[in-house]
Amino acid sequence: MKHDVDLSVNIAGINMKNPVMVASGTFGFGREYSDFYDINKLGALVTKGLTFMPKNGNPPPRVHETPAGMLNSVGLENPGVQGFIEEEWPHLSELAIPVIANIDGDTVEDYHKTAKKLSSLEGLAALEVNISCPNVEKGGLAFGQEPESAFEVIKAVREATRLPIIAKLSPNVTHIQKIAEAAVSAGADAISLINTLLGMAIDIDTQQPIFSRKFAGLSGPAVKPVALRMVWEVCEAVDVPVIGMGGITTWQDAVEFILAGASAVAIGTANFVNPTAPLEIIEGIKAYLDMKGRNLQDLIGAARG
Amino acid sequence: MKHDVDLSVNIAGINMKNPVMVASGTFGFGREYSDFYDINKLGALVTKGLTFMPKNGNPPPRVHETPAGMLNSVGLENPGVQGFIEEEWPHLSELAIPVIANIDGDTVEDYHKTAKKLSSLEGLAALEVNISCPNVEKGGLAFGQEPESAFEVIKAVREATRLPIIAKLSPNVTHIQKIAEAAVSAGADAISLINTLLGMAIDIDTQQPIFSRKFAGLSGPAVKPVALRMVWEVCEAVDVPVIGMGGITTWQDAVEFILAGASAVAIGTANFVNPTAPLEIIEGIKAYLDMKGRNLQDLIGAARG
Amino acid sequence: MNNTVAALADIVQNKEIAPNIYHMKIKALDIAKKAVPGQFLHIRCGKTLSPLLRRPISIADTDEKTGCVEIIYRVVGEGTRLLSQTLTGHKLDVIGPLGNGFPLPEKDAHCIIVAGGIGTAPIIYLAKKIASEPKNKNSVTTVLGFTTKSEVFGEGYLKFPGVETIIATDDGSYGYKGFPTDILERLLQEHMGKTDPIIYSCGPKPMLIKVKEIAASKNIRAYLSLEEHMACGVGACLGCSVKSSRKGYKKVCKDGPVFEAGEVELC
Amino acid sequence: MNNTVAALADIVQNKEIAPNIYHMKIKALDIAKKAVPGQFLHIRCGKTLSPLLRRPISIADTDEKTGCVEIIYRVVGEGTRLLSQTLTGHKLDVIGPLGNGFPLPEKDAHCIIVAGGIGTAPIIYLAKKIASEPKNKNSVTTVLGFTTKSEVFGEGYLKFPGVETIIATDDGSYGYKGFPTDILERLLQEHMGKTDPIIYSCGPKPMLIKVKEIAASKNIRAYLSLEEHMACGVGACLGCSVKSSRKGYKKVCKDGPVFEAGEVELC
Ligand SMILES: Cc1cc2nc3c(=O)[nH]c(=O)nc-3n(C[C@H](O)[C@H](O)[C@H](O)COP(=O)(O)OP(=O)(O)OC[C@H]3O[C@@H](n4cnc5c(N)ncnc54)[C@H](O)[C@@H]3O)c2cc1C
Ligand SMILES: Cc1cc2nc3c(=O)[nH]c(=O)nc-3n(C[C@H](O)[C@H](O)[C@H](O)COP(=O)(O)OP(=O)(O)OC[C@H]3O[C@@H](n4cnc5c(N)ncnc54)[C@H](O)[C@@H]3O)c2cc1C
Ligand SMILES: Cc1cc2nc3c(=O)[nH]c(=O)nc-3n(C[C@H](O)[C@H](O)[C@H](O)COP(=O)(O)O)c2cc1C
Ligand SMILES: Cc1cc2nc3c(=O)[nH]c(=O)nc-3n(C[C@H](O)[C@H](O)[C@H](O)COP(=O)(O)O)c2cc1C
Ligand code: FES
Ligand code: FES
Repeated sequence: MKHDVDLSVNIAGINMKNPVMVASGTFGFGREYSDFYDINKLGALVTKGLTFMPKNGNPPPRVHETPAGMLNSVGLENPGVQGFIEEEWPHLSELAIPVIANIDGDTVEDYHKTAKKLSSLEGLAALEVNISCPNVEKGGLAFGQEPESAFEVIKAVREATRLPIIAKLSPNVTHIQKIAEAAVSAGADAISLINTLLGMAIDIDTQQPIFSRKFAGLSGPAVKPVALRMVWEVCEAVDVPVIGMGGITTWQDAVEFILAGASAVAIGTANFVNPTAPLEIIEGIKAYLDMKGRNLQDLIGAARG
Repeated sequence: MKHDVDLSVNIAGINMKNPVMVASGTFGFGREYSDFYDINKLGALVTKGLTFMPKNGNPPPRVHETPAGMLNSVGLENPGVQGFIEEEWPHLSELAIPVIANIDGDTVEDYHKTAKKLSSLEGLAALEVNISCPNVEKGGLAFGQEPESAFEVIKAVREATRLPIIAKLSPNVTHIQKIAEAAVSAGADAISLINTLLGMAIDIDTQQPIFSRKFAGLSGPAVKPVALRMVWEVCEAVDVPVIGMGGITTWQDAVEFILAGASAVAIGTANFVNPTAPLEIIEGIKAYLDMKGRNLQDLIGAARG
Repeated sequence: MNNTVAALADIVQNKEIAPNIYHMKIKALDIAKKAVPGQFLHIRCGKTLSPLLRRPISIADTDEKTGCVEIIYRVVGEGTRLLSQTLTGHKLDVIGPLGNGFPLPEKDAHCIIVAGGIGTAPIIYLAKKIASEPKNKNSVTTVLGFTTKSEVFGEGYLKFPGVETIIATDDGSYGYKGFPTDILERLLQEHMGKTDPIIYSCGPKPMLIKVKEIAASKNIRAYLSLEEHMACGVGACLGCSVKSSRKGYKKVCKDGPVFEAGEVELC
Repeated sequence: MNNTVAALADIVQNKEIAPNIYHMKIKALDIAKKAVPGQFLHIRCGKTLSPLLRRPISIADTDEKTGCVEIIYRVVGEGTRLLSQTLTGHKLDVIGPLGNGFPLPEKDAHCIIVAGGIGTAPIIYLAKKIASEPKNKNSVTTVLGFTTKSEVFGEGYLKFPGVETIIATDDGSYGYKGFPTDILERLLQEHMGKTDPIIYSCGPKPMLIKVKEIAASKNIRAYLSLEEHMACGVGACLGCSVKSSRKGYKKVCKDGPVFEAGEVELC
């Protein structure tokens, strides 16, 4: 029962030939993994988080391994939106796949300015608005932790751009549905989740926290069950497409997220473990659909009964 | 520099000869692990969660493995408080270590009644009030998710008993400190955390959620970084002793929790992996303190600077 | 009380006896001495935190003299894959023997043992034990079902005096064509009126359901060995429940894995 | 662009050469052809999800003819423990060569290479490369420091023409007593005024700090190989930062692991 599997999906106007993107902050600006494969095979690429002004990020150490996961405290090191436009956009704009800029800010105004500036880039596919980064002093996490502030940030970005807006949510909340609803009502065209869970580690030799900022973001396979639950919850609450991520390492993981209702998935930490993970996941989803004689669209939310 | 390490700790009047207890629901009523060692070596034992009326629990499957963790949906199967008193208390009351009853309820009234009934047991060391179980229809999780309901439950238990009260918190919240503060202001003598993180898993063959109740509780090493962070946060917010748990598998993990501020730790999922884990953890903490020439009291919160 | 042992046992054999089916022998005298057929080991298949939980595997034989305990397992996932790669000479972290066992016939009986696929493993131990019981004069017929010829194993292990073995394959590529339960029905027909039959069974759930149905319809005692995902394996976590026919749930690890067919609801 | 390779390489040797120090050889022709001294491999030490991340290990030698790439590693934690248990004949999941390398001397120079402990690994490759460069007439002195005699390794690997090796142990149980940086200072004293010296160094941070200090005070070029915890190893995650002497951070995996001493702040 061979058939030509249709893997394509359109998320808020972003046309993807397959549902597998790479997660912000785990794929730099797309240069590094080109050594391993043709990154035009991805469904879409999401950049490292951008802020209006350049950011140095946090002092080392910035990463720490945990059981089936890792903590990071990169602190949004990035060249700023101007630096991005000069140094990174030229090569990114030549890719054949949608490129999505992930943006962040210390203030609502920052988000607005960054969004505005990026909107001038011809060919940029969308903005992913990170209201959930746990590794910066101001803003970041706080914005994504209450419906009101989530609303405010997304509204400010909405006013700055006509690009599709993907609101990226923090999992460190009691009611993820309320945050998702607020983001959508402020104008988000899609939701992505989860960002990292807030965690920490202590060095028992020095008896001090490992990270200078004490808390850091947990990602990787360890968080998958939590991410999947939150994707399920958000798909229940909002009508916009959802991009699922958090610990996706195999095609089976990706299929779980799609069955839960995600229209696409993003691969983060798994890139570090297996540089060709996104390709293997695309192939795996394809073979699975082939076996079931279905297309991607049939799979989205199929476990919701 | 050999010295006699003092491992003892007193938590809200509960005298423990060492800071290692076993976590509710992972040690039954203390019969099963006696095959492997003398459980009188533990710091304290916490029973499976008790409700006023007996509970059958959820249909199978009830457990599912995840990366470095597990999901459970036991659903508080227990003989009810009367059944406990008749069947389990007789042998538990003969133990030489503090026994703590973990209690749960669908309503505030349930908690009150269960607490009252248990208070009549001579020798019971304390009540651990589970306001965080994600596996039951009503109450459970909801109580621990808002400061107001957490306050209400603990207050009702406070009015029912003179026993020390340990409030067991849910990690599925935005602001764990607020819940801890509410519990303490309602009369909790200590805080324990974390209960399980809400997660889920989907069977990609049947395309259905694994668990009949869809969501289940995530525990084990995977959650350790989150648990440690929350213990740190709660120790910052309240002055009562904190019992840390969540993924503790080795003595090094336990030391991290104590350095973060926990006065004691509880071993849960690790019992399933290594039945003698609690003993090895006691020995490890002892050797560590021995090496450092310190006592347990010196270690508590030492990473807080 | 010390019925269950935690042991770091020496692996003395770990060989593939059929595609993806391994036969492992470990030295664990304490377990060998205590075990009865139907009980299982709870095995730490890896050394790291993933996979995390132990895996339940039935005891397929024991030898009190050499102190050996044997298991036969099929590679189906990561745990059993790691187990299959574990080398002779290394140690295996096991706890056991766990659970109850198959109640042996109290008086002369005709024991019909029905196994499907890897369910054959505990059946080897059971058949041997019943057949070697000197007091009673039991006859034992084992009926082993497999999907196809290449999957067949266990026949060689069952060559004891007093044990007759019948093999069935779904596709008829070896032995009888059909399900082992078809053969069970025929055997019961033949034996009706002679010594009391007792049925023992271990295998996939649909097979057990059928066995239960047959036993109930003919009013014959049947013991079924069930599987359920487990965490602790010792009765502490309440993770391995199976619906009781009366009320609530039973624990497969502690109340089972062997149940009298009428005790539990399968489905 | 294809500078970095992902390979499932055959392990052809994995043997303990000193207590807890292993010397592994793998077949990875593409890596052997491209590598330069100072680069590293990023290795998946286990096959399960724990430990999750790859481990960075320096290339200790290559052989373009046999296609072999060699590493020397110390067992310090779970990843390296698993690596040490990996068997010859099995596959190793590696990516590499990663990072920059040690810049080789452009003209005749006296190269003093200072290594501490396991920092000796990449130094073997470097010394061999410099000494075998036919165009220049470099002289190479390697100074290896270890805590005590039983820890010493690498001397045998450094027996090439043109390479002189000096060993120091902290406790004087083998070779000179003292730190390798003590010897560095003496060598610089002796060589002053002759050919330009260049210092290369790899080892524990306190040693590198001292090397940097000595080089700065005498105004000598020095290249240091740094370590930092890594996730991606390829420059994508910004996890392996080291403070730049100018502004912001550098990535050890991509901008390094070798830095000119003045480029980075150590502490
Ligand atoms: C009492 C008992 C006795 C058993 N005896 C044998 C035996 O003798 N030989 C044999 O090959 N198998 C036996 N099994 C089944 C065996 O436990 C599973 O095949 C094994 O756990 C699969 O682990 P895995 O990591 O390879 O597979 P995975 O599917 O990756 O395992 C994932 C999780 O599911 C659990 N799981 C998966 N399948 C089963 C199953 N059928 N039963 C229980 N848990 C499961 C695992 O324990 C693990 O926690 C027995 C099961 C039980 C309950
Ligand atoms: C560029 C580079 C080259 C290296 N070359 C060698 C070599 O040739 N031989 C050798 O023995 N060691 C080398 N190391 C150190 C080696 O990477 C660590 O010893 C190893 O990662 C420890 O892993 P583990 O799981 O055994 O220890 P664990 O302490 O359990 O590791 C836990 C985590 O910390 C990280 N980590 C621990 N120590 C280090 C360290 N020193 N540097 C970077 N990350 C660390 C691990 O990668 C892992 O993510 C090198 C490190 C770097 C950065
Ligand atoms: C090193 C690292 C850096 C990250 N940087 C960003 C970032 O800049 N912006 C953002 O929105 N998310 C960032 N994330 C979060 C990931 O995009 C993703 O949401 C998260 O890691 C969960 O997915 P995973 O478990 O597959 O990694 C980062 C994650 C990691 C591990
Ligand atoms: C199978 C299982 C059953 C549990 N039952 C209870 C319970 O009845 N009451 C309760 O307060 N916590 C219960 N818990 C939560 C544990 O006590 C503990 O808080 C949690 O598992 C985190 O610790 P761990 O990661 O060490 O297991 C249960 C956990 C598991 C795994
Ligand atoms: S597996 Fe824990 S009670 Fe059976
Ligand atoms: S380890 Fe990822 S940038 Fe260096």
